[in-house]
Amino acid sequence: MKNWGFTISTSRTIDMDKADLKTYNKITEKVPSAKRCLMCGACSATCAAHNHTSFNFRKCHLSFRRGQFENLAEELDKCMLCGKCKLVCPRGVNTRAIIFNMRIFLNDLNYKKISL
Amino acid sequence: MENRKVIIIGGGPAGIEAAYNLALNNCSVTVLEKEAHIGGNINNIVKLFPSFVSADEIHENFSQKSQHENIKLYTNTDITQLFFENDLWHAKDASGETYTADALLLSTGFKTFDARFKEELGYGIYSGVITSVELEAMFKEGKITTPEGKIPQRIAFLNCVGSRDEKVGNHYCSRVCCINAVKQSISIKELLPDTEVFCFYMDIRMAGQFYEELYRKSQEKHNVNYIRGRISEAAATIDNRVQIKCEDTLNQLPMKMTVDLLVLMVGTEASDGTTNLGEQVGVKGEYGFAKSLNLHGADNLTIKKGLFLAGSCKRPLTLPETMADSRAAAFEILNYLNQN
Amino acid sequence: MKFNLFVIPFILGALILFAIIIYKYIRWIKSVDRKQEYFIRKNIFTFKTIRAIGEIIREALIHNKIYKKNPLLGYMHMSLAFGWFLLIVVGMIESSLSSGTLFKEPWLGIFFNYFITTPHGFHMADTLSFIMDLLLLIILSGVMLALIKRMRARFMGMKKTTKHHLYDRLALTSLWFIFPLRLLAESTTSAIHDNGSFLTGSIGNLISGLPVQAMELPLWWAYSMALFFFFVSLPFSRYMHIPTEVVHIFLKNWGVTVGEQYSGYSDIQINSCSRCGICIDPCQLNYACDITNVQSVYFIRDTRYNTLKDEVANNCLMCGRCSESCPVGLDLTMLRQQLRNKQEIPGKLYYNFIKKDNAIETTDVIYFAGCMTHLTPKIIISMKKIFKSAGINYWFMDEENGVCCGRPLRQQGFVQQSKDLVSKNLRIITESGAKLLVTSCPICYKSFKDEYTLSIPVMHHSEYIEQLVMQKKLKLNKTTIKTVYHDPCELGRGANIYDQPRNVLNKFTSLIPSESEREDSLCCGGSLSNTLIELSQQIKIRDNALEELTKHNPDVLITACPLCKKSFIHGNKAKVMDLAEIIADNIITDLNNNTTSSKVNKAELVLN
Amino acid sequence: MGKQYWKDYQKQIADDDYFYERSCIRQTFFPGSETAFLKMMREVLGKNIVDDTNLHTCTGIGFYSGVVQLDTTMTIVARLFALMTDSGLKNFVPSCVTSFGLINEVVDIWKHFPEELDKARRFLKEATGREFEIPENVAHPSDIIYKNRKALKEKMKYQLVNKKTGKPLQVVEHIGCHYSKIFPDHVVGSAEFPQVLAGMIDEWGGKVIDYPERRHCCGFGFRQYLVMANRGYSIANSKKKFESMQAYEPDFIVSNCPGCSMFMDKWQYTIAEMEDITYDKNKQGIPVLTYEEMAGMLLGYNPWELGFQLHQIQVEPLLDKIGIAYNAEEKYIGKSGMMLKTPEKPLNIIS
Repeated sequence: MKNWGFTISTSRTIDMDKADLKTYNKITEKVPSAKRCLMCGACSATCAAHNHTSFNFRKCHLSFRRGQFENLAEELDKCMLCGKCKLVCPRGVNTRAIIFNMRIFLNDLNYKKISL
Repeated sequence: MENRKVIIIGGGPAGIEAAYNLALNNCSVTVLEKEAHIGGNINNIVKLFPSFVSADEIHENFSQKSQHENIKLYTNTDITQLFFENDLWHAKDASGETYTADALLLSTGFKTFDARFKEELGYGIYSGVITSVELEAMFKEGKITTPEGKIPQRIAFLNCVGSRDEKVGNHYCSRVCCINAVKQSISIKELLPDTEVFCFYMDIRMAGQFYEELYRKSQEKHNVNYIRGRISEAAATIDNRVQIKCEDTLNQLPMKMTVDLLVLMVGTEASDGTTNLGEQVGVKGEYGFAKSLNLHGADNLTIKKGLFLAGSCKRPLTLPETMADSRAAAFEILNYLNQN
Repeated sequence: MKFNLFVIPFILGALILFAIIIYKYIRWIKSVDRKQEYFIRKNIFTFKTIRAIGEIIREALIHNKIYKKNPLLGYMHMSLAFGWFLLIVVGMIESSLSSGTLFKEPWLGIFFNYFITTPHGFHMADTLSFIMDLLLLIILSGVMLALIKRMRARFMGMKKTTKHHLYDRLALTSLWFIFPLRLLAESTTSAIHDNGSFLTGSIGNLISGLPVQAMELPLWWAYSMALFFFFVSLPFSRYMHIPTEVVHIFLKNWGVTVGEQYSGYSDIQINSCSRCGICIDPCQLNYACDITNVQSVYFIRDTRYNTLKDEVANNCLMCGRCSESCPVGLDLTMLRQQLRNKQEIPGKLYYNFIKKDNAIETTDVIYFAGCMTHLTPKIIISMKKIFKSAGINYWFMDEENGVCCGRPLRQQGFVQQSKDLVSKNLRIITESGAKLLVTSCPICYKSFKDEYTLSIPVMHHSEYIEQLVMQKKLKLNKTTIKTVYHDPCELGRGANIYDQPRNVLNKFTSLIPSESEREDSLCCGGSLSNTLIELSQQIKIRDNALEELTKHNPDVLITACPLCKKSFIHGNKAKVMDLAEIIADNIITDLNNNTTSSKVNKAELVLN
Repeated sequence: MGKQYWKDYQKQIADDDYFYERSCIRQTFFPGSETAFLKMMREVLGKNIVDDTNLHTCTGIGFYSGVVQLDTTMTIVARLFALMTDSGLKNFVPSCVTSFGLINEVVDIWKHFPEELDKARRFLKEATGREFEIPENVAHPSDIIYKNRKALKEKMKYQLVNKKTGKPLQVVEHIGCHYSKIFPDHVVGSAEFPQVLAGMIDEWGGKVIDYPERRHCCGFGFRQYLVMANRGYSIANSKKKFESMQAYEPDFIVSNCPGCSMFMDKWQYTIAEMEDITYDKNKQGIPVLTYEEMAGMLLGYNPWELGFQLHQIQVEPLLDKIGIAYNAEEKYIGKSGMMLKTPEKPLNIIS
């Protein structure tokens, strides 16, 4: 194959016909309250990690919901799990649970198997 | 006028409107108001949305109606006990005085949410954080000032304080705060054209005639900024202004802003009278509001014979809705009295 | 040689049992971590060992702790454990006396009455056989109670009792059979040879009419078989706790503790659990939210049989009420934390984004509010006031861009990530050169104490305030406010801080007791360690706690944790204040004397 | 009423006596098209159209890529008009849609800023001593063919119909942005319903495909494709169109813009090379025609005269569908009679 000096840029459109919307259901099974999120941004505003970095939980959650998993795992690693977000959420969403369940489904993390 | 006696608890818009309509249909009406004056929450308001009619006009109109010869008005009368005995309703007040009638109308209305339950917003901690009620009081004074008495350069409104919030147990939407914020922001701009006004919201709910138009006006004419994001933290700055934190969700970026006044649009809750009396007579419903027999068709009736409901003791309502509802209540009561 | 074929099952069972136990012990002891090994070496030949033996008698045999908690239950355990133990010992003595030598058949004591049919053959024979019967009777009474407990837990003063595993049922049934069978076997023998005492003897007389000759051997066989089944199923059943608990007590006394990572000691702890189920009742998830499969006893059972699910491991408030009540003294919270351990990318630094260059002030005292405290600004303001009026110069470390202490991560098993954060904070603290670290958040406090290697003392503000008050650096208004104090889990059970806040409150308010305080204080439901329960369930837990705390309707409910405060304030049952707040409101500053106290009353007016 | 309304979307197109301005790139990429156009204008429709040999670029490409400034551009356009004036004509017919757009733009500028017109006159006078009139009518060749589609149909040997099945061919039409979007009201059917190509296709028996991305740009933004760094973006646009039209299984694409035709033709090959994707069932790509080629083909002109052999996507399958006879041997015989070089991948663009 030739070197063209350029490649076809990929579309930034969220194609809901092609996007993987199934995986998110796994989250809502584990964390039903995730469905209640109305994206008000209170969580990301109060976020302790947010003071230091661009990490934005609401955005991550929404991307996951829309099946946009690209470098989401790295983003989620920035969370310190301090739980401020959970306290300010007006819809009582279990934000921390969402975070590390997202990680689990992104295969970024799993439980250690301990031989007994 | 035999056995056409009606007791109305609460001399707010709902109570007076119903009383007047009953009086016109020669009932002898007893209005029991726990405050010194009638008018209820109207008394804390200067202008009404969306028309900007002066609340005093409305109030004046109410006090005229309350003058009707068939209406007996008792102020400073706090009803503590209600009971139904040999086909009569009895209302006992704090001093032990008892009033009886054939029918009883509960129009005990609403109270506003106590913003101190949302400590992170700093109400009661930072002097720059006030509620929409306090702002309205400033309008009454005719001047908006910071705690230091200066003219505020920047004012932020925050919607949904105590409404749509599971943490404080109020899942419902108070319906009037959005439009009220629009009204208040316009009033501010009329008083202080140079002051910047920002309105933070989760959803803007303009479901009422001329509401959307007013919203547009606030944007076009008065250049009020609307930002979609819930403020989650407030803190005082060195010069005693208020620094707020939110996410500009539509921009997907964090937002920080220092304002002179942070106005919390406190939601509506069932008034203590509503909750207590409602519980006594077994019509207490969700969130302490009074529960009508059937939202569709029998919204002024209750499970109790001769007990009727009117106005915002049932749910958050606007003034026009309240008055229409209490006229309907009056009609229901007349039907009831005629049957007996 | 006194021998009969029916002895074989017993011997076989006993041999298998010992083989397995020895094998397991070796494996576990081998895999203890370095720290634990160090303690074993250090303390094995010290007085601690003797103390351990004492405790073994007290707990493993007499079951003192259970007895204190619930006498009937205590007696049941005692009668079985201690009774059986004595039965064996006395049996040994009896058999050696009769055979006049110590080197006799090892099974003689167990089947004594069958082989030694000469009743009054030796010195003290009658007394001994009397004791034997008495012990048997005691044990049988214990078995009775056990049966009743199975059928009706409430009778034993337990709301819920453990649901058991297959092995347990096998062992349990065989255990139930052992002693009745022994009774019958001995009775039949005595019916033939009249070698029984008051119990076996009299039953012997009763049944002498039956074909005892034919019954005797089968019964002894059955008895021996029961023993066999019990021995063989024991290592796989919960009865493994009988031998393991002994080891556990030794290690405990030698100062071995559960570490960050799963180790042999964790295995020993898990096997020392008798699954008595005492930890079920204190669990709020159980009685406030009706979640009945996550309690420590089940968590440990699942772990042991390798069927642990994340749902079980994660569904825990880590309030420590279970550990508090555990008669064996297992570190249940820590074990859970170990089992929550997540895989991590080795050597990966997760929080590089945290800038190194945030300004570090050098002071004597560092104040670290903690993430949560930033959502309860009143606490921060109050602390500032307290520092000011006590004339302390301090640095507010996490006023801007604070870094989480790392404990919330650790509780979820993100150990490596947590360590990353710890190192970040540690650097700042050490560089500041402070002599004391004060924090407002019990979670941070526990973290700083247990998970950091701080060279300087760390104090929770309740401790610190007490110190200031005692040193007269803070003068307080006497008030008539009726207060009740709620012990936050991490501060109370977590760090044993019960008296300091109470001392302070007693100084200037009238502190009233609450239903369940100190060790058995309740969780507010705001716990960070449970990531499964939903808000609705948290609220149930909160209300459960609030109910107890407000029973004697106090004016103010005092707590010392931002999370508790947040939970309770939304409960809207009573006025809620942090210790720091009520102090700040009542400090006597020479300038304005009464304004402060009047402020409180005003606040009260608005709220109540 | 509907008809009344449709009037607003009509356009004044001169009837006869045209001055033809050739296009720079079309002469290289689709050399047959312009010849074919002149041929059918003169022979089939018997119109008078002047094809001046002194023509030069309109600089549209330079102007729209922001490298040639306005004054220069206006002067150059002025010279083109001067040539028209010299030949005594008033109807200007630019073969390239960018020229079409530019001419309209310049004329419009002059309408609003007479001083600019004077300036242009002065510059031209000073530079060349020439004078000019502003054309009365500016029409694109596609407009003219559209106008005469019925007359042409009468002379046509073939129709846009699949010979085997008898079904109308599925045709994708694509309008150049510079044709329809700079001055929508100078366009047949305005920008909303550009009828110019659709009209021909319907008239000539084909069926226009109305696919979701029909109005999407082909990606031939000068600033995009001229800079290699932006080319990925440029091609992504064409790809978007192809993906959208694929489901309709188009038999061919027709465009009235040199850039679009060239792009849609060449990019198909590029995409195939890069991602191994083609957009028709037989993995041979979708043929791309200019409107003149389409008309010429149906009139029965020799495919090789029309220059089909120079297309990236081979046109034979289409010819077979319609049933147009052609001599495969003559495909690569040039005008001179010499054999041209045969391309690497004549038929199947997938290696």
